[in-house]
Amino acid sequence: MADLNVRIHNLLLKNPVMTASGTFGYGPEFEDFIDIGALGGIVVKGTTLEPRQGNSYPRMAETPAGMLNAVGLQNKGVDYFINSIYPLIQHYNTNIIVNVSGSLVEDYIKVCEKLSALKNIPAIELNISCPNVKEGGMAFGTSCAAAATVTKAVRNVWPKTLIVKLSPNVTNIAEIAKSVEDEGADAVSLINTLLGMAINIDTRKPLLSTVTGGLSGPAIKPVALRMVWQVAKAVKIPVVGMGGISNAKDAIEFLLAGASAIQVGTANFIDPAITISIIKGIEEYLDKNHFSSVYDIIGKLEC
Amino acid sequence: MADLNVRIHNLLLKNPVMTASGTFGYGPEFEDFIDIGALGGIVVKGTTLEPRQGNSYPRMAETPAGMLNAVGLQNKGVDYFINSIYPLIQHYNTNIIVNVSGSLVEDYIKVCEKLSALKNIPAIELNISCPNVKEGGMAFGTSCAAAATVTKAVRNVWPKTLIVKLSPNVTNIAEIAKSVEDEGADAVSLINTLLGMAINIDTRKPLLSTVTGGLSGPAIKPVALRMVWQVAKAVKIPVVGMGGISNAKDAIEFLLAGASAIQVGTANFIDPAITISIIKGIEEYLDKNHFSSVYDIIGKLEC
Amino acid sequence: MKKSITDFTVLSNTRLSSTQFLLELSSDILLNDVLPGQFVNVKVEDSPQTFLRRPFSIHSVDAKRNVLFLLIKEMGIGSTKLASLQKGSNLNLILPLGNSFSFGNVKKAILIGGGCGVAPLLFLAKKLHEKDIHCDILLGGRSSDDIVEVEEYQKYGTTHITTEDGSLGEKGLVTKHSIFNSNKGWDMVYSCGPEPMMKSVAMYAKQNEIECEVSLENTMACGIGSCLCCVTDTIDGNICVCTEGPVFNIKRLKWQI
Amino acid sequence: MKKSITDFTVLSNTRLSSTQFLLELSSDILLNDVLPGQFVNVKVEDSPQTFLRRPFSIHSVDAKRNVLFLLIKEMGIGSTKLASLQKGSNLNLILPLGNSFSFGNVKKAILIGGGCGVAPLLFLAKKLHEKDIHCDILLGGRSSDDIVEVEEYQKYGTTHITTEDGSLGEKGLVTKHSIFNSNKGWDMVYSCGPEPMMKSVAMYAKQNEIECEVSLENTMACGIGSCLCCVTDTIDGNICVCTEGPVFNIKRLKWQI
Ligand SMILES: Cc1cc2nc3c(=O)[nH]c(=O)nc-3n(C[C@H](O)[C@H](O)[C@H](O)COP(=O)(O)OP(=O)(O)OC[C@H]3O[C@@H](n4cnc5c(N)ncnc54)[C@H](O)[C@@H]3O)c2cc1C
Ligand SMILES: Cc1cc2nc3c(=O)[nH]c(=O)nc-3n(C[C@H](O)[C@H](O)[C@H](O)COP(=O)(O)OP(=O)(O)OC[C@H]3O[C@@H](n4cnc5c(N)ncnc54)[C@H](O)[C@@H]3O)c2cc1C
Ligand SMILES: Cc1cc2nc3c(=O)[nH]c(=O)nc-3n(C[C@H](O)[C@H](O)[C@H](O)COP(=O)(O)O)c2cc1C
Ligand SMILES: Cc1cc2nc3c(=O)[nH]c(=O)nc-3n(C[C@H](O)[C@H](O)[C@H](O)COP(=O)(O)O)c2cc1C
Ligand code: FES
Ligand code: FES
Repeated sequence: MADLNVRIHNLLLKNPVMTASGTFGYGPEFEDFIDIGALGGIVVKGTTLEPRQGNSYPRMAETPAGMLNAVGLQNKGVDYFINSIYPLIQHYNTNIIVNVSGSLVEDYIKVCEKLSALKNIPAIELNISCPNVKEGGMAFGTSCAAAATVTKAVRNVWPKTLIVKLSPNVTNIAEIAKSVEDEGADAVSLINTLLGMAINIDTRKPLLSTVTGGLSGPAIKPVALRMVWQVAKAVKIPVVGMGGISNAKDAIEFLLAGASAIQVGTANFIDPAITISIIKGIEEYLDKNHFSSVYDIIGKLEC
Repeated sequence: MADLNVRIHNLLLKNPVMTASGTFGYGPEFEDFIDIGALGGIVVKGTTLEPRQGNSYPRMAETPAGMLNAVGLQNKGVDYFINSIYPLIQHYNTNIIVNVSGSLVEDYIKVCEKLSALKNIPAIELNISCPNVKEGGMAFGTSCAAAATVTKAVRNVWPKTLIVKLSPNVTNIAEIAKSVEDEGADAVSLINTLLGMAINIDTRKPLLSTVTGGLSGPAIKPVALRMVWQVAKAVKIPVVGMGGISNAKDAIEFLLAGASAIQVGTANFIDPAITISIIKGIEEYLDKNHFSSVYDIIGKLEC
Repeated sequence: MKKSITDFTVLSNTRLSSTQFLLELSSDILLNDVLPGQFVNVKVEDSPQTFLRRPFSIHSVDAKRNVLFLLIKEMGIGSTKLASLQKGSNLNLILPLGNSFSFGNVKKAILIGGGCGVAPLLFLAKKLHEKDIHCDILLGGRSSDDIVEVEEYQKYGTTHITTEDGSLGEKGLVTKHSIFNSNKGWDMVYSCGPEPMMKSVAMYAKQNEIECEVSLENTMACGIGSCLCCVTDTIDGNICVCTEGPVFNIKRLKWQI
Repeated sequence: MKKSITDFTVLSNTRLSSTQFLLELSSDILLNDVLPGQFVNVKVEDSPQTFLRRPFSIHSVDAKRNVLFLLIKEMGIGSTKLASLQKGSNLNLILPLGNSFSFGNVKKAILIGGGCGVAPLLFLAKKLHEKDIHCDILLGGRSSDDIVEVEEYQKYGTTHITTEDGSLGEKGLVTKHSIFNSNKGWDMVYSCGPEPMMKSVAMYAKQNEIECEVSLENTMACGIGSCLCCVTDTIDGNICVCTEGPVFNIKRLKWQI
């Protein structure tokens, strides 16, 4: 049986399959369906300094092979996470990664300072790419300078593994990746959602309260895979790939393109046990093709 | 019965439905299926100064609700178009628009100069957004300065209607649209394909000979619609919308978002008569909702 | 009851009206602990335009036969696809989801359903009946075509009907039914149906100081509380309809009534 | 013959081997002018992962009954979906597409098919037979399971079989069949099947200075010459397999043989 362990900086994952922020709650939502401990890691919901109510309903629209969301970082804030959520999940036999979101650099810093006290949070994923909040969010992820600034600021206060999550809504994602690598990011994860929109032609109104929202699911997979490939060629730090991954085949494509680990997002909604099937499928693929380790396929695309 | 006429600068269209470049050949390919004269316009294949062989096979990969292509502007050059194609199609009772592509500004200029002699070519669509050619192509479409330069140069030699076709692979498409508007573009059309990729996990090779290619079809519709909405708000010139339009509902969404006309691309491959159904569907929608003209819905999204 | 992703077999698919049909489903998992008001999230197979699952209320459970019923109205692509399911075919469900109607201290209740919103009320009526809670059941629709399974409801309570066109029962909106002319001493109103209808029901309940629970049908992506797409605005802020609902006491909602 | 988008009815769907099945299809349009080597582009309904149409050769036409046959091998999602088509169901085809095999001056031909590549050869054999052109037919496969409809071919020519595992006919690759030991005076070789097989057939034809036509199966998006996705490299540059092919004289291809 092939060795599925991968390493993202100091983070050791028992397999390369994690869950994507905002699609897996905090974990308990999935306990009836899977053994959370079987996952390489879970990335919890976007967490901000203050509680946020998110956007108004409707926040979701189905699209061809995908969906738009406009949740807008609804969460009860970092203090609530620390006091009420963390105690419930800290025992998980997997890596718990907090997705840190914000509108101001100071907010990111404060959240990270608070989280650094938690023993069982070995890494954060810095979300500089949320398309669903008015100020900040994606803005940080669409210019090299802004991405560098927030990465640098967070690096100063966060000694553990720092993953920066990139926005796909840019001309040159590899450049952004390089600028956060230069400021000390230990890894990058991509892609967040593509900015999209849908209209109800009967009411002549947008389907989302916010007009535009984030597109996720299989529809975006080709774009995500291309970006992961471009970024993996451009940086030396590990890349965590995501975007539309719905089965083991998809996951393997991302690994071949250069991702050291992958995250599963929207697919959890359709099959809450999909992550387990994906782990099994990767293992079977490696065995069938006589690879002894998942590293035998990471970045091994021939082109 | 509602009035379907729309105007794109000096171009009068009997209805807002055109075909997208590279997906409708030159027209004759569809004569067995539809009356070409029923369309608002057709945009013929990307035409370059010199003949181009395009990229090697394989050039196509199916993806969730979409496809990737890497045709790479295969065409026999502008002279062949003028001498051998134009005579066959000039009688069409519709607007024939030539999609002009190139790698150098001088090439664009020369192609336009040659085309300007053709009486029945009332407009060109300047393709500054092809993702499938090595130099030039998309590069022009991903920076405001380059987009402005090529638009300005072509404007000098092309007095008839000038539509500039934008690339979606950018951080801020509205800015690019404004910069071509400033240089005299009479309209913008969008979106061209999103840059994507797919991998065959058995051979561990890319599915396209060029590794990456252009993603089209329903998968990209939410992104295209969002960009059309953003651009329509930003510019005063008409916007031609496209990207994944597969039925009348989709087309109406683009009109509501601000497109004065739309183009149908990939959907032609699945149903070569789809354009006619779309025209009928728009008409039915207008009648059902008691609109007397398609202008009653163009840009009339309530948000 | 633990949630699960379970393949059910279609035992029967019965057309009840021009737009409604009844699916009878069975599987291995025990349905004893399913509560009225809970729902399932259905995977629509072979449907290129149906990406996400589709939520449907549990219409009824036959605990003896361990069989589950869904009452579905053809609204779009997914539900129309389900309408063509053949006996013996497979249907993948995530269940049971959501909270349930509460009936701890209820003595006399009225159940008001409109259109396909009646779906969860049959199961509720059955449970109330089991607990010897007397209930009036008021079914409304646009026309007689919308009113289905009246005999079923009659088993569990006094059943009244209104239709907007008067083709069955009284003519008019449910909230104008003559049953409201005299106070029947209800201490609970349960309602499910189109939002405008539920709002007028809620208004009636509020004015008459009767407890009122409504079942919401917000669009959902996951159904299990992990996406936060299905929120409704409450006095506690935006909360998920799929986990803290679909049943809400109207006091908790921020409805302008 | 004018191309059209036509709904056909499935008259029968017959399983021929573990992976192959035969669809018998009928519609209103007249099939008299369909040519051997042409193909159809099929819309696979109810298949979420099949976005584009799927091309299949015209396996045969029964002109009298105006019926069309497709011989299909289960390769992936689309073809597997088609395998489950029931009698009476609907199938949307664009047809007829592509060029055809040429047989103007042919006197004696050999038809060599491998795997499901045999599909267009039955129709070709039939046409050659109608024109009194004598033909040898050589069918190859990995095992006997791949070899189907032998009796059909026998109606139109002398039929020979090879399988790689020897489970039917001679053992080995088609190009090693004993029929090639003596020169049978063929003035045309037609071939369809996996590319490596067609290449060895082409090599044989070239060495023996026999005309040779092969039918290619490049992946296609439109099938009507409008997307330029299906090109093959020829002495005239990249040209579309769907319009200038699928049948090519090997002289035109740039195969390294
Ligand atoms: C908790 C819950 C319980 C439900 N119980 C039932 C039930 O028992 N029986 C039943 O028939 N339906 C029920 N519904 C509604 C049902 O989920 C939708 O009708 C169904 O998802 C429509 O899917 P579709 O693919 O047929 O329609 P689509 O093609 O997706 O949509 C068709 C039309 O219906 C509208 N629509 C889609 N979903 C909803 C929704 N949730 N609410 C209002 N409008 C919608 C769309 O905007 C569109 O106009 C319930 C919904 C929820 C959230
Ligand atoms: C002109 C033409 C005529 C054809 N005639 C026949 C025929 O008569 N009978 C028949 O069974 N098949 C024929 N084919 C091949 C047939 O089109 C494919 O097998 C089919 O499209 C596969 O679809 P799928 O959804 O089942 O497989 P997918 O799920 O799309 O793919 C499954 C696997 O098959 C491979 N594949 C897909 N398409 C092709 C292709 N065109 N060539 C080689 N490999 C492919 C994929 O790479 C993948 O590995 C023909 C193809 C062409 C172009
Ligand atoms: C409902 C929803 C909520 C999300 N919330 C967050 C979030 O809070 N923080 C974040 O970084 N990404 C968020 N995302 C983006 C996902 O983590 C992921 O990057 C994206 O959905 C692409 O992956 P997928 O196609 O597998 O879903 C969210 C996505 C969805 C669908
Ligand atoms: C096979 C193919 C070839 C294309 N060739 C061109 C081209 O030559 N010039 C161009 O401007 N756009 C070209 N496009 C892009 C389309 O015109 C259109 O912008 C894009 O496909 C999005 O629309 P759709 O989703 O409706 O296909 C091509 C698209 C496809 C699929
Ligand atoms: S539907 Fe996902 S949280 Fe309710
Ligand atoms: S498949 Fe489109 S040109 Fe051949």
